[in-house]
Amino acid sequence: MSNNQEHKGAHPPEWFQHHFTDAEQQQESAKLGMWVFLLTEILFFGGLFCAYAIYRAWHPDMFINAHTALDWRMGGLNTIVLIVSSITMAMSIRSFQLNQQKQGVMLLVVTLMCAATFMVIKYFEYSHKFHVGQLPGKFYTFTGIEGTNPHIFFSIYFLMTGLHGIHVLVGMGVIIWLIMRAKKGHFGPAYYTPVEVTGLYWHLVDMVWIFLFPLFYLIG
Amino acid sequence: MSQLTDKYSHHAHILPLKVYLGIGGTLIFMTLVTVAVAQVHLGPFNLLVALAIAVFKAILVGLFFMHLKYDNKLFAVIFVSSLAFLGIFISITLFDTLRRGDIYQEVGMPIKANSNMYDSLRVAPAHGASGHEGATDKATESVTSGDDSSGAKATGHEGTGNDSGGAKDTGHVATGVESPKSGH
Amino acid sequence: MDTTATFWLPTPSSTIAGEIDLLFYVIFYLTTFFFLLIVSLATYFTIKYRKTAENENDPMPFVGHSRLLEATWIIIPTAIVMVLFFWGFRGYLRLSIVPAEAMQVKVTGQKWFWSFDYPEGASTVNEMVAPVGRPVRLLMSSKDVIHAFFVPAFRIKKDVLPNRYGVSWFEANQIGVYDLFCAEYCGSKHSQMIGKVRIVSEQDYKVWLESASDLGKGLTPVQYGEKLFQLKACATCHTIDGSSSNGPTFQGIFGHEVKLANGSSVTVDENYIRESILVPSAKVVAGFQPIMPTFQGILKDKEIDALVAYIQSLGGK
Amino acid sequence: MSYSPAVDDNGLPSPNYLSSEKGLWSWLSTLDHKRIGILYLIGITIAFFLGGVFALLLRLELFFPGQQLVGPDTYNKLFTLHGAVMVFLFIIPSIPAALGNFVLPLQLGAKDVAFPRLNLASWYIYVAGSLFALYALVTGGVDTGWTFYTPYSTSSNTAVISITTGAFILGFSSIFTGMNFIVTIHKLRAPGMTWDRLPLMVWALYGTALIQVLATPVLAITLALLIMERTLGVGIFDPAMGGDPVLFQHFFWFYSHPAVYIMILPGMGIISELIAAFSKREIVGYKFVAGSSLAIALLGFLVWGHHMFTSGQSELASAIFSFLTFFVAIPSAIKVFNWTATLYKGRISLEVPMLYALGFLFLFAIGGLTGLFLGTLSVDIHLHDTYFIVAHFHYVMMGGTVIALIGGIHYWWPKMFGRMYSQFWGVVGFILVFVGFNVTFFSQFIMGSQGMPRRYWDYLPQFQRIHGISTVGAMILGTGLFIIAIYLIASLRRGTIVGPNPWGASTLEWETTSPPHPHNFENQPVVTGGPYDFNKPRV
Repeated sequence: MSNNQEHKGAHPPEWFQHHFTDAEQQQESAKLGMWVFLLTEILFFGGLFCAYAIYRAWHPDMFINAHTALDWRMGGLNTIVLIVSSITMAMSIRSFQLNQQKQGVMLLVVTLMCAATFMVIKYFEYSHKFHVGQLPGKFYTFTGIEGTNPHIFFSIYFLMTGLHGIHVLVGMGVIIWLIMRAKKGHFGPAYYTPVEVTGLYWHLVDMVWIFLFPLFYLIG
Repeated sequence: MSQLTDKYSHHAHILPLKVYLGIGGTLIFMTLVTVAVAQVHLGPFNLLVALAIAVFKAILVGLFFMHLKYDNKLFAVIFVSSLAFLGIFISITLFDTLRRGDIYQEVGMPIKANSNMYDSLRVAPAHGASGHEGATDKATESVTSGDDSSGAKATGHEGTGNDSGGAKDTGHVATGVESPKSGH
Repeated sequence: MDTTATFWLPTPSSTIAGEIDLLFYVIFYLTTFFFLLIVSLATYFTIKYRKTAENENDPMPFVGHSRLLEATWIIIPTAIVMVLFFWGFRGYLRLSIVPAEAMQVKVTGQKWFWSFDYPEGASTVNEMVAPVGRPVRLLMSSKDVIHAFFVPAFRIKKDVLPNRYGVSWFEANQIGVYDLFCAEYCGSKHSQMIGKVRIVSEQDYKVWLESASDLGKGLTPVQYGEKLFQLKACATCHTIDGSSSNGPTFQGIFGHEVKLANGSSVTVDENYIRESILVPSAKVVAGFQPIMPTFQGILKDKEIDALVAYIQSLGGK
Repeated sequence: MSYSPAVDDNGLPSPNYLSSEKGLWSWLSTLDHKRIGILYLIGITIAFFLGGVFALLLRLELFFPGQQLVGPDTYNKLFTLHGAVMVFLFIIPSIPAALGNFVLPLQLGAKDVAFPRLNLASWYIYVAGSLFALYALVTGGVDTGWTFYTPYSTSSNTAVISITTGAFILGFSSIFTGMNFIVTIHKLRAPGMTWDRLPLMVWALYGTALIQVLATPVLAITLALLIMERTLGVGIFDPAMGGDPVLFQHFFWFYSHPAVYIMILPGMGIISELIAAFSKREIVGYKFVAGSSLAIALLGFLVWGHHMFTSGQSELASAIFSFLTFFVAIPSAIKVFNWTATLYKGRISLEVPMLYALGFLFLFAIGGLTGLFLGTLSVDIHLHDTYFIVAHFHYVMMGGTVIALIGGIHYWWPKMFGRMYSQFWGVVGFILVFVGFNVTFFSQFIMGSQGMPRRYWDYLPQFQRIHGISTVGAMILGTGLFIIAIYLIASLRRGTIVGPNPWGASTLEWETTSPPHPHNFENQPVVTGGPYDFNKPRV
């Protein structure tokens, strides 16, 4: 591989960093780096999943009672919105690989719209809960749920969906940055690493929600 | 540049559009399935089924959207090991939290089940329906022990030394510092 | 006290201490052996194979690997540590499981004193009294943060958790007075949260229990209050000589007006003292932190009256 | 290999990474892993000084019972800050981020780490986190102990939120370093640098990086939850809100136990390098030593509950944790035996770094072996939360990691700056540190097993003599460290200039000039032999 490039010699492309021996090494490094980062993300969320597991095991009845305060229709809709955004994200990478920049940008925009829709739905869910006092921890004032310490359910709910929501917002920021770069023609079949690693991140955010949805909205 | 392109097209696995749409369709379908199953009451199996479907969906996302099926196997190793360590964390912690009462039952659960804030909050009509007038009512405390007499201890003027079976008593060992209001 | 104490461990004074000490010394000699082995080998090699002017330019000899040697230093440590695990686990179970015939004392830790409640009605602060040769079950909980009940002479230690019970036990086999430490960091006066465990003969214990169950017997309220002032650890934070500590001094305050942290003021009368004992954070005197624990459930009415009488006796209007 | 004979005004090879660019901004904006390593070295030195001053104040206060210098509240803040600064600001970034950053790409034959910008970002994050910790210090300090146990930390009215925010931020610095190292080791090895030719330092850093990325996120979420507990009362850790304080300890130690291996593993890596270089022998059982680094890293995740034997966790959990804990003893024993065996038929030169390596062997043996007392359930009940623990972890952390760090600094110093320090003062410094350390901490084993609890501002009179001895030891130790700092700094200007390989060591970093070329190697090295092959040419 490297010989190949050395023959070409002269000017490496703008995105190429000098300390790598070839472009493939650079791309593979970036992907490996992102995977290691995703590993840290999984353990970061993992702490909250652990808290969830323990409190659900301690207070199974309270969890069942408290989950009725959540609307599975909204959660389900959000699941579908996020899955669609994942599809368009994956398709966008494919477009850049096939040198279809316009289509790639379009698909990124759709991904961004889906993410925004997700946040809007989340906003309606949150504002309803704020309104009736289903707030985390000591701000909890709702009185309609039986069982031991229902405020803990809402603490964990807000922490997990809140942390997830922050990840969606960060992802939206990165996608906006990608769209701007893509419009300038930075990405093509030779170099689309930023889109690809953002895609990995975005799919993980989707994956986390795939678990959050049944764990909070579908407790039976 | 064209040579670079050749190099990449060789290594990048470009999946046909059908795969992405098919996987996406399956994911949406499985979302509907998990919602439908949740409406049926299966007891503890609800959780298992819901988790099994979620795991299946996550595997699809990982294999196809995240290209684990085609990419360097190292990535899959990283992904699986992160789940393994998470599993260690959760399962060993559960070995503690679920087994504390192994030798002595009274050690296994909190003395006062509900947190202090429920002393002043009207909670769930089922417990001690009326009489939630002031902070002195401690009926909510007796959720675990079922010892209603502890409610009377709220004023704190009774002796405390005469109950040898301390585990039964819920009134006076509660975290006193954080609940200065009770009793007045 | 130092007659049977060794260089490493304090005098073993409970039935379980002997077993734990034995294991301690087994590990001690084992580790000493391995330590000396490593250090003497390293020293010997360092001296023997030092670089000198003569050997400086010799080619390095080839030293092969010895699978046998490597296997040895994997298998032997593994075997040793497994023995240690099972031995230690057995001792741990003995420490965890209380003999059925044990008497029970309820232990409460709070910032920064210990209180002990006996089923017969006696109640002490910072001094636990127990008979020799009888197992004592300790049912422990905390009122604020985590403390730990640690009696080195008995080789027992257990964290005392808020809103949870913890169980520990001991059976003392020697009469004497032993230090009781709080071993889990708990704030300002963590290092002053030191109590005593007084082990007495069965007979003395009976006598003590009877008198301790009715402390105020034959005392005037002021005398009783003075006794309680020491016993209930008020003296940890309040003085009677006018100097300031964690809390206001009691000298000459009765009947006076004091400024409160919230700006208002209040007269120190019987009601205010009672409220301050039961709900310390309600009216905090200006210049002090609201750190006093509540004595609700610890002091009886009669005892509060006695304390009020005692404070009144310290001067004031 | 031949090098360009060009030298700069100071007589050092030119170009080199120190003089190729000038000015403060060239340092603050550098992407060069070597310069970032130096920046980290400056950061951890300041932190070590600060934490060391706290430690000396603590020891002075404990010289006699009762109040000597400070009251109990100040004392509590001092030991909290001593712990927090030493752990989060000093020891965790010390070897990986400072020395590791410098030597890892050199040892691999790489031009830089995989993500140089991320590397610089991690240093800035380190600085930002340190500023938060400093902010906590100037706004009245923190009195919770570095472990932040709930409910004390949820009810304390000191600057808990600032310092936990600081530790949270520092966690990301550590994660980024770990990510960078993993990718660098996987992807940026020189041609011929196969996995079984990696220097043992690289293996140790690899194990460390794995722990950094696996464990640190759990600390981050734990601290975030603690902050939430204080601000929102979420009720997960605080018993007053229905939470469980023991759960906090699980969360905390799931990070902080593996973190102990973040601290010690790279130290072990340095010792492997030193023993090989100064015995002129291949490390006996290379594969065992490399594998034991990974084994320690992975086992480290299974044993966190041995910090909680008295905490009220279930007896079953205690048994599991104790059982697993003993297995950590085995890879540690393998390393110690293999190092000792490496000395056999070596050609040992007692240069200053080698003194530290032998000192490490001595001190780590004590630190590791006393771990057996603490892993044993019934004995730990007596020793837990006493000075025995304090002595044990100082023997591992200070006697192990810090001694290895100082040894590593002495070993790579000529590589970093092209100059040698005074050998005489080097020996004096070592003797003072070694003697002072043992006097300070061995005495603490004795008072601990006698029943002296830790974190005590005051103590009973029976412990006075031994506390006094410990304090005197701390003064000797402090003097030794001070001398080391002085002669190292002095050598930057006055030290004799050395060639590329003053020790006759065998790993790749010694093949380039001292100080190294800005791009590490003038020509891409190609590796042909194992890391400790002293008889064959290898590049």
